[in-house]
Amino acid sequence: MGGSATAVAAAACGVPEKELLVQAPLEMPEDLVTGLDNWYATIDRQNRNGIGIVVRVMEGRAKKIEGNVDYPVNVGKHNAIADAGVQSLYHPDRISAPLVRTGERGEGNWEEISWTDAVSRIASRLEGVSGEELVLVTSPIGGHMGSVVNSFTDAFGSTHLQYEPLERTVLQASIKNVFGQDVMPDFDIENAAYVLSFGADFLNGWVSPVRFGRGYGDFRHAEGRERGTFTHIESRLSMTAANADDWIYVKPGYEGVLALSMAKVIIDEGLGDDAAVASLTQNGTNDLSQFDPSNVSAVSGVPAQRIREIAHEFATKRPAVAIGGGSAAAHTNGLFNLNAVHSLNYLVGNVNKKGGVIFNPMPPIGLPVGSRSSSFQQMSTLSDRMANREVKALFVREADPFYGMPSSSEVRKASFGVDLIVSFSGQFDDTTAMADIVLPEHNYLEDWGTDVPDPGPGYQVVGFQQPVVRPFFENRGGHLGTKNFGDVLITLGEILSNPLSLPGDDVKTFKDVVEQGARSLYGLNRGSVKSDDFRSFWQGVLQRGGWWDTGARYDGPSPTPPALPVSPQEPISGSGEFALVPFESAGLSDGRTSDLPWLQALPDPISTAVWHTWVEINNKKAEEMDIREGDVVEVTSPRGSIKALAYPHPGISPDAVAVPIGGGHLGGGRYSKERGSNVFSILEPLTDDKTGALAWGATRVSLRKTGDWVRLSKFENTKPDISEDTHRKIIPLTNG
Amino acid sequence: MQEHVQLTQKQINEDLLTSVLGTPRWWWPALGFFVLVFLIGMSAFGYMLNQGVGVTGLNRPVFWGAFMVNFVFFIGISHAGIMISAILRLTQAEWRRPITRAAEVLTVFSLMSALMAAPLVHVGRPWRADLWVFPYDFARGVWINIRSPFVWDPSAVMTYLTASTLFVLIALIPDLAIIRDRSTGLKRKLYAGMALGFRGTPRQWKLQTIAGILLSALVLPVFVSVHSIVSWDFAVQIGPEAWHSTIFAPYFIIGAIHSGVSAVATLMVVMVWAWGWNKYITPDHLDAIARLLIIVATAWFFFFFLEWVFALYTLEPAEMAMRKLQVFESPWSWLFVVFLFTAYFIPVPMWLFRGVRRSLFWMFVTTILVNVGMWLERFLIIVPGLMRRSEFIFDWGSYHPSIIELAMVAMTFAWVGMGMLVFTKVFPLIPLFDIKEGMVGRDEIRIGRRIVPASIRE
Amino acid sequence: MIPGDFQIRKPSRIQVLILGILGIGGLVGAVVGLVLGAFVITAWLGLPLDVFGLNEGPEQPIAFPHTTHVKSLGMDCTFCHRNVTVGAAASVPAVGLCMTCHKTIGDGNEEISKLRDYHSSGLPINWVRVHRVPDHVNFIHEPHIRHFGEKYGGPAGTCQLCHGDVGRMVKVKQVRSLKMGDCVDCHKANDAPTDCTTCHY
Amino acid sequence: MADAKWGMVIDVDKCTGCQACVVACQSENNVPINTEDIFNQRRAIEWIRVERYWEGEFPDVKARFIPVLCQHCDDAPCEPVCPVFATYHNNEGMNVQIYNRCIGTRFCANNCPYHVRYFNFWEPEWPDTLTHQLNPDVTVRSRGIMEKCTFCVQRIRRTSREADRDGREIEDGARELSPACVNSCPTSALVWGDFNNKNSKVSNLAEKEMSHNGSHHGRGYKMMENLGTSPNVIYLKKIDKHAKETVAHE
Repeated sequence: MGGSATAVAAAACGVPEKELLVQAPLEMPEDLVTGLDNWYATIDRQNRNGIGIVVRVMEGRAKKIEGNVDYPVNVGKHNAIADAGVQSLYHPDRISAPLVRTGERGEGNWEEISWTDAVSRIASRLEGVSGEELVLVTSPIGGHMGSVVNSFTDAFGSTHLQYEPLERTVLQASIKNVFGQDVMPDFDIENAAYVLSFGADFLNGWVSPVRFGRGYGDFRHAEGRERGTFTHIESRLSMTAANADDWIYVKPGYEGVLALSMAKVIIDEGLGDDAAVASLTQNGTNDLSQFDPSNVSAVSGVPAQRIREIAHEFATKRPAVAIGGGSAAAHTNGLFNLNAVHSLNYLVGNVNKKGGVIFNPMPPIGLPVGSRSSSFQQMSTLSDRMANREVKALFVREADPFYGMPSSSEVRKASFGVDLIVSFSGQFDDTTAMADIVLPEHNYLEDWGTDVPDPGPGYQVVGFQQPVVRPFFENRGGHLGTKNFGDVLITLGEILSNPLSLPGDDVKTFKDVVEQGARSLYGLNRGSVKSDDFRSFWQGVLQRGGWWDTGARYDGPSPTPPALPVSPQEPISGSGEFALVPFESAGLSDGRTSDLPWLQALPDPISTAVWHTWVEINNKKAEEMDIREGDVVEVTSPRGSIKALAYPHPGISPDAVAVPIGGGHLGGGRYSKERGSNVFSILEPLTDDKTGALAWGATRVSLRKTGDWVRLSKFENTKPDISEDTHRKIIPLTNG
Repeated sequence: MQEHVQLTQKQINEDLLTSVLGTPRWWWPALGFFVLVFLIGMSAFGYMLNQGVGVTGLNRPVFWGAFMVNFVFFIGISHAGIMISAILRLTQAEWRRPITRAAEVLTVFSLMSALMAAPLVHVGRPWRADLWVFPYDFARGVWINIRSPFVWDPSAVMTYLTASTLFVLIALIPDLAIIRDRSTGLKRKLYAGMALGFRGTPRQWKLQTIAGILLSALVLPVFVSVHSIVSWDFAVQIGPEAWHSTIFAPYFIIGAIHSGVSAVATLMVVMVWAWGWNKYITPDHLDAIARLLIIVATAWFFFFFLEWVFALYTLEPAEMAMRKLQVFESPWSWLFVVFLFTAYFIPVPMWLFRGVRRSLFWMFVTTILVNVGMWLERFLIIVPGLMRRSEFIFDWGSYHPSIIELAMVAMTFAWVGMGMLVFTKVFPLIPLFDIKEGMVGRDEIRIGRRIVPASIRE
Repeated sequence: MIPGDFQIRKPSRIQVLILGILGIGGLVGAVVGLVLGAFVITAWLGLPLDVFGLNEGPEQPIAFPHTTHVKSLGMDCTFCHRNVTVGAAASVPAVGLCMTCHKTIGDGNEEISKLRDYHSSGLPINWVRVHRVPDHVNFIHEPHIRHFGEKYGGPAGTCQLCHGDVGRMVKVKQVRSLKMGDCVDCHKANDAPTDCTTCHY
Repeated sequence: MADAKWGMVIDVDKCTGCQACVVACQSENNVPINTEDIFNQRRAIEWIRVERYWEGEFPDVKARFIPVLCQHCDDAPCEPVCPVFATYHNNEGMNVQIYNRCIGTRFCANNCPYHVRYFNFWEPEWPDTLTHQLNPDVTVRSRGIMEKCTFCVQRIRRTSREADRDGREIEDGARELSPACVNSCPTSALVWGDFNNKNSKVSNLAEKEMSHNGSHHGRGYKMMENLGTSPNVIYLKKIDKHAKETVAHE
């Protein structure tokens, strides 16, 4: 009686009923102590380049993600995207069970089925499908998942495309051309005295922002070194450009000639390494005269004097490093640009040296590297094959080509030529929405795996991913819920009596594959974790989040500098008043993290805009065109048009406009669905002529005011004035 | 200067008790209107309790808006009562007689409105506002922070409310006795209780008069302190530019008197129009109050001018940015113009004309204008100050009140109207005994060749 | 004053006296009433039902006899409430722990058969909470046990400081108000920090 | 920890504006999700925010970033104005906000020259599943009260309690003690520690960079020092090789 009275009284005071109960569980797990937290090490999969993280787990729930102090790539640091991983784990729109399409494709009518049912349906549909007709599209996969996928494609003879919208094909080709390397080298910013970057937004989204951010911190101020100098050359004032000592505007696509012009200055003034100069110019046979700064100045828009100054600084402040990538690579002459930029490194003699370009060794135990992306050319071939009904089955995992490919509506149309589309996504992204069967995979915090960072820190590293929490949908029972992607592939192989060749006899599941991998590492008997028996090695690896061997460095031959690419290539681009510069905003990456509310609400560093797709335009130009902030502007390319809200600011050239990537998802859950516009959809399918990579920076567009006005949500003040710290009370400056 | 209209005491009783003993036809509709507005405001308040302060237009950094404006405004209005009653009583201004009670009652109800505006609807968690207003928290052992002007506020306002309520009650006693003797039944019993056995004996009269004078003297410091303290709500702040000014206390007090006395003038006109008390509130009275208003308004304008001098003298960039915003940027610029004209440049020159001073209509219009202007003045101090264009230009923001907020603002006005109406139904709004005393004081007799007052004041 | 304005008799002396006494008495009465009311309200906020003598502790899904376990068997509190020396919550024991003994002990007892039912069905027992602090209070058992443990020789002696002599309670009930004033007084008496962020953050 | 005086040193020259601190803070401290509407209403809550100021016009344009959080002033303007002591200075040098005491007069927010106090205009809402992420060590603030940076006091409490329990010393800069933003910052622009500990990183930086007896020999400054708030957050000036030296307090 007293109890109920208390309950009534408490209910009246608004105490939720659950707080009046204490559940005594059946059995208490050993490590679950109420109110105590544990930090488990694993690998972040939200960023394109995996970093080591530790996850705070309390009472079986992941609470907070922080950088893993031991992990060599990020040394305890992380970024906003990694931090938001907990939201992807507990996202309200996660798919909790296998789904089968009931209505027409793309209609969005689904029915839950059991795993066994789903897998057998796929198996029956796959009968009679030849290996060629089965295509696997995934994000670039490294580590053991990569080897499982490889053995699956081997077993079936099917094609495997590793797709990401902002592919690194050009960068990898350039690294191969210039340095002869198969894996990405590490740019050793922290020890460099001078950094010269062409288009690589390395502090924000390019390759491995956390690793470069860490380096940048030391580059600016660290014990026992002078403050480094950093010059950034790009067509838009990106976050990285904003942090440079000098931002130099270059016309999109002319980074290569600019770099060659600098090379010419260095060579002419005799500032470069003699051996490298001889090799680069083929003993003087290569004629660089056309790259005289006065000529280049006219085409690139950079004053000749500035070119000489920068070349001079670059050559004299050593160690210096030149980085090329990002928008510099995103033109039809992308490879030429990057080759020219990376060749500069030879002139200052920093190749495979501290403070320069440090080569990475091949990963141990034959693991695949994690960032071999397929080119856009291959993807559009796939699209054509789909349209021609040459593809019978399409497996998609962690990739969203129907969102990220230019003219995605055509790709989506082409998908009607495919009999069976299976998506392994745990979230209704644009591609999953077109699937026939959805087999939701575990969130990365619930899953096993390994990762080979690319670029690595200069030595061999294998990161280990372990489930830090039990699968969230576990309570739905074994027949529903989520599963590991590798396990599904293994099961499929078994059912179709095409078993995958797994390393070892009693290796049955993906976890076993990972454990077997650890066994091989244990067999190497070197590196960060050493122990007498495998059990404690395994525990050590999981505790520290991975295995690495600081001694295992690149020991191949020093490359000879290739000849400078002296025949200049003009970037090809369409017509239109403005060059379109798509860019990664701080949170949304290439669109893969758009579904997380923290990242949607994360102010973009430059515009502080949130939740929208906006178009950055020069403030003077906007005034000319009578465009104010928040005006709905139609951005039209020959491939179509999108609407975006104008954001005029002074950090962009009057002949370019910039649009963030990540908006305009057709699926993806409540936080991203039909929010903003997809800039990929208006890109012209131009490619780099050597690598077939998408030239995503080569589209030209025109702007038109629609006359509508929508408030652009952003963190800075409401009026479109320019925020300026006039009295320097907020940010005082010093000249050092 | 006063005209001689001698009225018999019977006439006075009949005239002035009309509001209590009879009900004019407009009374119920008028009351209904105010109650309706009040109820709408209360439902808006209920909605706000349910949803949170988000339903207002407030934001970061404009954390204070219409509620605080209203609080300051009603504290300002409330200064009329003491100004008229205490100061004019002590200075023996004869023309105060018919308006003292109306002014005091206005004080009481506007103070209640002020309390409604600030601690009640202003705070984020009104249900915990007791921690602030009645902060005697034995259970937790945590007390109030006496360094905060927000702690001084309730004590000052409560003191003022107590004093003015006492004022009203003491002055009411003889009139209540009169009503008691003119009513029967339950009503008589109620009034008998309230009249506290007043029988008009000389001793009772003496006590009543002394109490009035004593209260007048004692309440004067409160009168000065209340609005000083309200001004310190702003003046102690270093955050918003242009608030931390030493001139604020006297500037606020004189501004309060300006708006308060204007409100009383408005009320006088309304009383004449509503009950036809033109024999009691004559053009002479309006003339007198308008002359007073000219002085008050000009004194206020001087302080307003001084505030600007202080700002322009230092030329602090942050403050100048805020001033620029206040004066040159839309919509503040035109609000500023409206404020200047309504609060000073229209009414004061008009009051210089005798015709305006003695006209019911024009006095009504000009005094209403003054209060529109004074409301805007507070708005222009609070909101642009908080927008803080100055240092953190990165996150300055604008503000406009939401409908819900305006409903609650209207509620506080309706409360005053409602209160006044109900009060007139229960009590006479013009003190009968005071008028009679005035009549007696006005009797003149001829002694020899000289005409002298018939009675000598105590 | 026109004649007849005030037509009331002068009250008699006795009337004045009665009125005076009534008035003063009423005032005093009101003050006393207010103070008493304040005390009752404070007490009610502290321990709602104790004021009316209704606090006998809530009915639990299994009538667990602390008397048997603590008083007769002399078990230590920390045997079941294990978390109390490490973390925030004292924690209730898992059903498995009970079953270590009750697999064999207590056949025929109705309550123990309930316990066994829970164990076999795999359902958790929903105990009714007796002591609860609001969400904005971070109460941690561990430092309290540590502090008083040093004083009173181990956790066993310290629990009753706040929870009363549970060993003698048939139904466990709350014996202290556990309101903020209660906490603060005790913190002051024991030289514990009284900074607000000790508990509120 | 009672003899500590917590404080932060922020190197503006290292801050890249990447916003990692913003999400780290929201994740650790149960900051409600800032929806589009909330941004439009200008009521977004970011205990630490990164401000961006422009300088110049294209092509000679600079965008400068600065993280702004509660400065935990020794003479905090917010503290004396709170009528109910919901905010006050504790003996660890922190300006603390007691949510359950707060009644929401918003006086403190007005008086904060740094605009770092945020008001809960609405009841915070999360979809059901996202509530699993909420940090149980931090109170979820209801509507109608102020909130602001706490220097992650919950971490200080938990770590010192567990250190006490296990009888160990806490090192300077221990990660489990440091605020979430400091741990996240990729460039280590944020350094946090105890100013009373003469060997701590922040003390060394303050010693090196702040002016002593009037001689200015470092980059250190306190934001809007002219207001006399004596913040416990030290900023290190941004280095711009083209800039003329400017002084923070005129």
